[in-house]
Amino acid sequence: MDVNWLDANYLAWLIPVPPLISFMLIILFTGRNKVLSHSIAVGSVVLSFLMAFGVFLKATGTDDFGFHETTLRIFGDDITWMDVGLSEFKMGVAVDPLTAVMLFMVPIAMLMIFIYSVGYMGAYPDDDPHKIRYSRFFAYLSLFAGGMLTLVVADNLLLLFMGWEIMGLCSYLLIGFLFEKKSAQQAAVKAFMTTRVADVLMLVGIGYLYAEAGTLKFHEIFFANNAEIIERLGNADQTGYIGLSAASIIGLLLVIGTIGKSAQFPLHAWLPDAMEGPTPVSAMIHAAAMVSAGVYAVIRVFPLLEAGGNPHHAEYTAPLILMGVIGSITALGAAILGVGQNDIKRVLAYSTISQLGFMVAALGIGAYVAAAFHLITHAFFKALLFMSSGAVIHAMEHGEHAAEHGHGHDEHGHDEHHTHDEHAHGHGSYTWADLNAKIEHGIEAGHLQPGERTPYGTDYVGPNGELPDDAEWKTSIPQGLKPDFVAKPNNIALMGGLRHKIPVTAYAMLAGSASLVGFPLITAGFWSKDEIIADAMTFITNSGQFEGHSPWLHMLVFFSLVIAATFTAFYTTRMWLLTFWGKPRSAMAEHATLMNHVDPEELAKAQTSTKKFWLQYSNSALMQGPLVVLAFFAIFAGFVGIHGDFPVLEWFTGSHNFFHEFVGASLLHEPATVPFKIWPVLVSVLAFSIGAGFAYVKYGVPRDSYEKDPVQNMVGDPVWQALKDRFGFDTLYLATFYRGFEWFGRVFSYRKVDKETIDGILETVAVVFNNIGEAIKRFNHVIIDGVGDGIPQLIGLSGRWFRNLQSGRVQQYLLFTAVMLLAIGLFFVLRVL
Amino acid sequence: MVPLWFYLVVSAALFAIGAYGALARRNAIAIVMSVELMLNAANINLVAFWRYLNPFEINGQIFAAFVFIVAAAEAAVGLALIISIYRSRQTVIVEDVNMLKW
Amino acid sequence: MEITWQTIAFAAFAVMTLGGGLMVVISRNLWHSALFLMLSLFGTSGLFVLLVAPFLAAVQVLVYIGAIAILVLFAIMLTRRMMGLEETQNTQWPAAAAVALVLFLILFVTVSPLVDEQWFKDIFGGDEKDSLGQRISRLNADLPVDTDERDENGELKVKPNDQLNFVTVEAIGEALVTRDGFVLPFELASILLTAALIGAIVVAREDEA
Amino acid sequence: MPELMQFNTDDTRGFLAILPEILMTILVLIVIYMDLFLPPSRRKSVGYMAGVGMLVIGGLAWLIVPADGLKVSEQLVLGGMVRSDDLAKIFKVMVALVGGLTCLMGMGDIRLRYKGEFYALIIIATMGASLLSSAADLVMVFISLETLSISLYVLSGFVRRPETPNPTEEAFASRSAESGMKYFLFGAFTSAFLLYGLSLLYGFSGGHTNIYRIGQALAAGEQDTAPIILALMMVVVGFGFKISVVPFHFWTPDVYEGAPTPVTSFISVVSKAASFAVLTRFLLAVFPPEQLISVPLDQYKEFSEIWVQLFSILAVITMTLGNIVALSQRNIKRLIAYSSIAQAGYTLMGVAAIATTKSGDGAAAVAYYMFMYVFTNTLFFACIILFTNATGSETIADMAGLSRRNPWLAMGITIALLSLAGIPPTAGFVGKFLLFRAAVDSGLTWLAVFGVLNAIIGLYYYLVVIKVIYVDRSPDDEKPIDLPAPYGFVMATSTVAVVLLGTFLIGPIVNWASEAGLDLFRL
Repeated sequence: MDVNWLDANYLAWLIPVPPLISFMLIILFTGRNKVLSHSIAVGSVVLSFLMAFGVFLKATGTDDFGFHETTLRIFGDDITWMDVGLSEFKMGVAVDPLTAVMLFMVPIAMLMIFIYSVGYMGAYPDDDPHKIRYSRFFAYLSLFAGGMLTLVVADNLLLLFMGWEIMGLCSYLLIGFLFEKKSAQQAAVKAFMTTRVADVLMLVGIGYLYAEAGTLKFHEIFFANNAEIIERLGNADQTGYIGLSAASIIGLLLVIGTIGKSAQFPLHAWLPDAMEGPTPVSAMIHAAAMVSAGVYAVIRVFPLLEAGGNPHHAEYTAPLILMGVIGSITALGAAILGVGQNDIKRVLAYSTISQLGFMVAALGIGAYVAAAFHLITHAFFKALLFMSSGAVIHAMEHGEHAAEHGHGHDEHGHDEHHTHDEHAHGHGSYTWADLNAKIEHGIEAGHLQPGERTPYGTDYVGPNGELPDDAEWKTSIPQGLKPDFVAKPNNIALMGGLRHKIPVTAYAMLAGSASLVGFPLITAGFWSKDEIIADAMTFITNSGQFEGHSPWLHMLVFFSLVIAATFTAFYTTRMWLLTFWGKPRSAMAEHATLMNHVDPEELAKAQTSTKKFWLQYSNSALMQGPLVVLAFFAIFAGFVGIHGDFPVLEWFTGSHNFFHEFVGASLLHEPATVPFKIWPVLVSVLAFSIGAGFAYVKYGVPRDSYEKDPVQNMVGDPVWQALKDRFGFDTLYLATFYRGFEWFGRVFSYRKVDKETIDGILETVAVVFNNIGEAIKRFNHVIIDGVGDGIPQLIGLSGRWFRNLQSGRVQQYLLFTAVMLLAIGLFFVLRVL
Repeated sequence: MVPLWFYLVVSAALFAIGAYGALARRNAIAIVMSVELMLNAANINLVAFWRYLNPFEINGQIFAAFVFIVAAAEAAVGLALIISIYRSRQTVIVEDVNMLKW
Repeated sequence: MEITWQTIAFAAFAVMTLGGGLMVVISRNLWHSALFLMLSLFGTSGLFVLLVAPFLAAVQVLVYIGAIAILVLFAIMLTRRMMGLEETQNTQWPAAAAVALVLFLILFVTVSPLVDEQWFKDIFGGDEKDSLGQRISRLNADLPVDTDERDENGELKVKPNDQLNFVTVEAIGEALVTRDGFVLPFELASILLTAALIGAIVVAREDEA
Repeated sequence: MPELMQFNTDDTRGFLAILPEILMTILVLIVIYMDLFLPPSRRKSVGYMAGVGMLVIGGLAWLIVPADGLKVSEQLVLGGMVRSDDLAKIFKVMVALVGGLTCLMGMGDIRLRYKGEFYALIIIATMGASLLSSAADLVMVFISLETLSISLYVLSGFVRRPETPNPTEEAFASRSAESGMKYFLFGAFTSAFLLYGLSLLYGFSGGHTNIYRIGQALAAGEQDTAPIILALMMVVVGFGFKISVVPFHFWTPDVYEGAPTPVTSFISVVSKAASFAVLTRFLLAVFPPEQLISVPLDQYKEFSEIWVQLFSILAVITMTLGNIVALSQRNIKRLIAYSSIAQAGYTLMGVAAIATTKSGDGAAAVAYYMFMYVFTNTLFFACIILFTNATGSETIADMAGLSRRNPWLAMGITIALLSLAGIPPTAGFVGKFLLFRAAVDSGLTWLAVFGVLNAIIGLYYYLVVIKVIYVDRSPDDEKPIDLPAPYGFVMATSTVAVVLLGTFLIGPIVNWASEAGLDLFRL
């Protein structure tokens, strides 16, 4: 067969393949060799990047690419995957404009993350778990990348879902990467279970869609020449149940999948905890890949969500309302919570949740191009921010070590006479034995009391001074994930003045922060956020369009997002200022540096100055290099989406909004461009100025670590505590999980439940059963007052009954068998007689 | 002449007696004997049906003959297993053989 | 119903079968149980004779009584320490009895034509639309050889002197080895017996040591 | 009474239909003689002979093509004893291959390795299963079922007391004997019910033993309904015992725990698969939907409605109970016992869907599900044997850190569990998909909903094991586990099968299964 493998149709197939192969190679063969492992991983992403870039270039070079009248202008192909009797199921890839821009963003961000990971992971001492499982980390990361790229190029919902699930698995593995820490384990389980609950509903939605439409291919469902499918699905009279059209029900289920994956309220609680994973993972999950995947999937199926309604005329369908309301709540709530965090990664976590809320809210009012635009820019600047924070934390850990050993700030060879063992302690290594030794030491020295929190993670000291082992996880859960605990190197209250220690990181992070807060005109974040706000506002002011419908959702979205933007500006500025501005507020910050731990003898042996430099600065360079690249995109990526009629910049845009016109061709119909108005821009600028200005006033002055936070002074201790406790959501969830688990154990497990094996996983089942149980209970209370716990007790009784059944006595089994036979037999015989 | 259903009732009664024995006897050997009774009841059915309904085809009798074979094999294996458990536990009381449970 | 030697013999064998069976399950002495088992099996053998299945009757005596019951006796002797048990029934015997009774009642109701009697329907209710008539005729069926059914040539289908031996041992033997008869299950049965033989030896053999 | 169905008297077809079983008989003889005459040092080759021989027979069975497009009466050979159709073939291939893999697995068990009887009995049991899946006569159904069962009673109680005192081995032998006895008592009791049911069917169909003739007779509506239903119930007890349907499942966990692990594996796959085959065939033949009656009838009597209801209910109870009780198991073999109960529940959805889909999708789903299930469970048990041999433990908690002791082993368990949980790209996903689809297509959507809910519950306990293997630490982390050659082969074969069945082989196997399903609906 004559196949041109460089043809974009075939390249698209191959894009996800190298990382997947890399995963297998590393896991199976090269696990022992760290350098080879990371080379394979980085190499595979480079390969994917090159192919993806080729496809991207070809896509942008094609006229009217992806326009729905010209279906052929889409790359990709498919094969028959499953021939199921009456119908056959096809699997394939397709590149349309939306995929093309994702293929631009995702590989670049991933490549940067991979390179950064080499430096980040390499900076740990040899006996640290990070270093011990070095190769495995790159294997997981590769699999993750493969999953994301599969998701992006998929031409149908099932393949998309497969990529989605691969990522779910990887996020579980990566968040729990430091599984010696119980908090990491619990966070991993929490993330996995929360997203799974949503995934299952999403799968139900996919199944329903397949049953109704007979296909899952995007271009067969959402394309113009097949519009009748969408029309039929959107018509509540023809399809669906309880007054909702099939499209709405499917849409709701799919949106719930996104709510889980993109950490939207109320399934957002896993994301801040997911910060337990290594920082590159946070960048990967929270910026470039997983959470974006949720939004990406919704954009993909957008025609389905709005089927039967029209958000531009304020005819909202159920999924749109769900997205608008959830997105607004999330954007605003998370932004407020971001103010109260002192953990640098948690601030970013909340900001991620909040920004995703922006996108989801934008989708709710039909501004899907704006959402896609924000998705791209956000990926760049949030990856940048996360990776910067990782560099900051590394520098702080290094400073902690240096400070502990009483070293001054010495530019050269500052750790000349330290062995590797001491490094290990200085770096807060997490091996189990290490932690226990530390705690014993702490108790002997009187620093720690049994039952007190250890300084080495979120674990608690057990009653006898040891770390609570797995068998006691149940009792330690309610406190185990206490949300307000901040590990030392992550605490921005202890930082300050770092711009002198790690200038590259500082200014890269400044670029990222500026983009996040939407610094007017010159940052990517400004343009994308502005477009969302403009979309919301324009329709409010232009109410003639609504034909009597109230644009309440637009209003809700507009006001929440503007307030959220103000808060965003405030907490981001606060974070940056606390980290880099002023003077160092602790010894760690004083000694912070990103230089390698290098054996002085080796350094002395180094011949050339290049080699010396590399020995000392390799990690620093590997970590900060990618930051610079991403900083570039964080600033300039926005210029592709400037509104065509923006004053002064018209000469640049030529009255075209490139991004809008390119991506708009992806879906069923091209969305109308919002006419340019100056008011939204002014509102954006105002929000930024108020937030950032206020933060500068409060935090721009030098301050000490023991001083109360200005915000705390302002709002009072109770509110501050509520912010730190994340409004009590986590505690509430934990309490429910915990209680539910107990209930479940009592009812269904007929002997001592094996806590060790069941671990956190049963929690979520328990929640479901707990809720069912509660519902039954309520029902009982209401309907049959006085019966009370009747039904739960009945279930409990049957649980004990089951226990008696499997007694090991074979004649009892026989008896029961015979009784059941007679019962069933009598039932049927009497029915027919 | 004896009508068919007389035989069937005898067979049913024998089957029920066997079932009772299998459910209620403590001794494993007694349970084996009870199961033999149940198989025997089925055999009475087979032969009676054959005789009254389709005596020109041989299959009913053949079926019964095969039941003999199976009963013999079952008894041999079952008693061997009982002797084996007797060796390791010194009991053939079925209730007491309940190490594997839950 | 006319009292003939057949009905008398039937009653005797039925009592032997059922009484023996009952004693098997309630006798306190296991040894007695085994002997009653033989009695019950012998009664069954008698029923087979009444049903004109002499071959099966012989096999019943040879295989069941001659082999299986003897095997049981051997097993009892090998485990003889367990023979003198005071309690022969376990604690669930009332439930077992109830199950057995219900089982019998269900079977009885299903196979006996009494269900079709008007008095039964009056008590338990019954559905008119179900054509129970055929079942009555079948269950009340007398031997089909008493009919004077004729084939197309006007010959009696069953010759009068065929009445008691229309199936001979020869026919059974032939069916067991004919390709379109029962040769396959027959061969399989030989393998089954081999397996049981091997298995019983493997499981019950005394250790060499 | 309609005219009787005729049988095919062609010699060649009859021979081909039972060729795999003939070869198995020869193999049994070879194995027994090898065991007798080989010196102890070379006994190992007995296992290879048995295992590889069975795999070859499985391959041959695959190659024997039943002539397509034949009518039922042309497929019924050897006096109507067996029907040689695609459904029989798919199950024959399945049981022969898995029987071979079980022989190879037995080679790793120190208590079975040098026992020629073990291999002989496994082959005989497989032969019983193989004939059971094609049986078309009550006599054949009963005797092949008993061949399978009786061999398995022996195999469960196979481990004998050691000649020298040794507490571990004695405990092992004691548990094995107990499981053998329980299996026997339960099996004998239920097979008595089965036989009684068969005798009622024989009588109330007017004296037929061929199931297709019985089907004709019953559908002609000349019989009373009640005894037929009673017979159906009793037959269901017999088959339900073999496939561990709740409430006839009680033996399952006890026997699974006590029997030697290769035998447990065999019970959970071969015996179950063949029983599903015969159940499917039996129900459709004896209680056929109207379109399956080959001769015109004056009045047609429908029984299929009853068993569709019965099996729907049983399916729901079975999967729910299996999954819920599995949640709290600590012993890995008991866990998999409950899991196999749950899997039987899923498969029963396909059985319930048989009568209501005319295209044979239900039967196809059952065939495909069993095909993937036997390999998945075999893979799982091979891994468990390795683990047990190395650690002497069967508790889940002791599997901690397995991924660091032998990554291949951990991967095998993971793939098997993912397949059981129905996660793509493993075969289990496709299997569940087909079952749910069959249920939905035949108007049993509520059943499919129960299936999906149960799949969610099931996910948790499967994932627990995976989590223990990969995340938990144990003091033995540094002690690697060896992978002996026969196991490597078993694991590789079944892993490849599980993954291929979920990816590239979906098309061919589903086609094959659909053919098999259609065959059942051909007159």
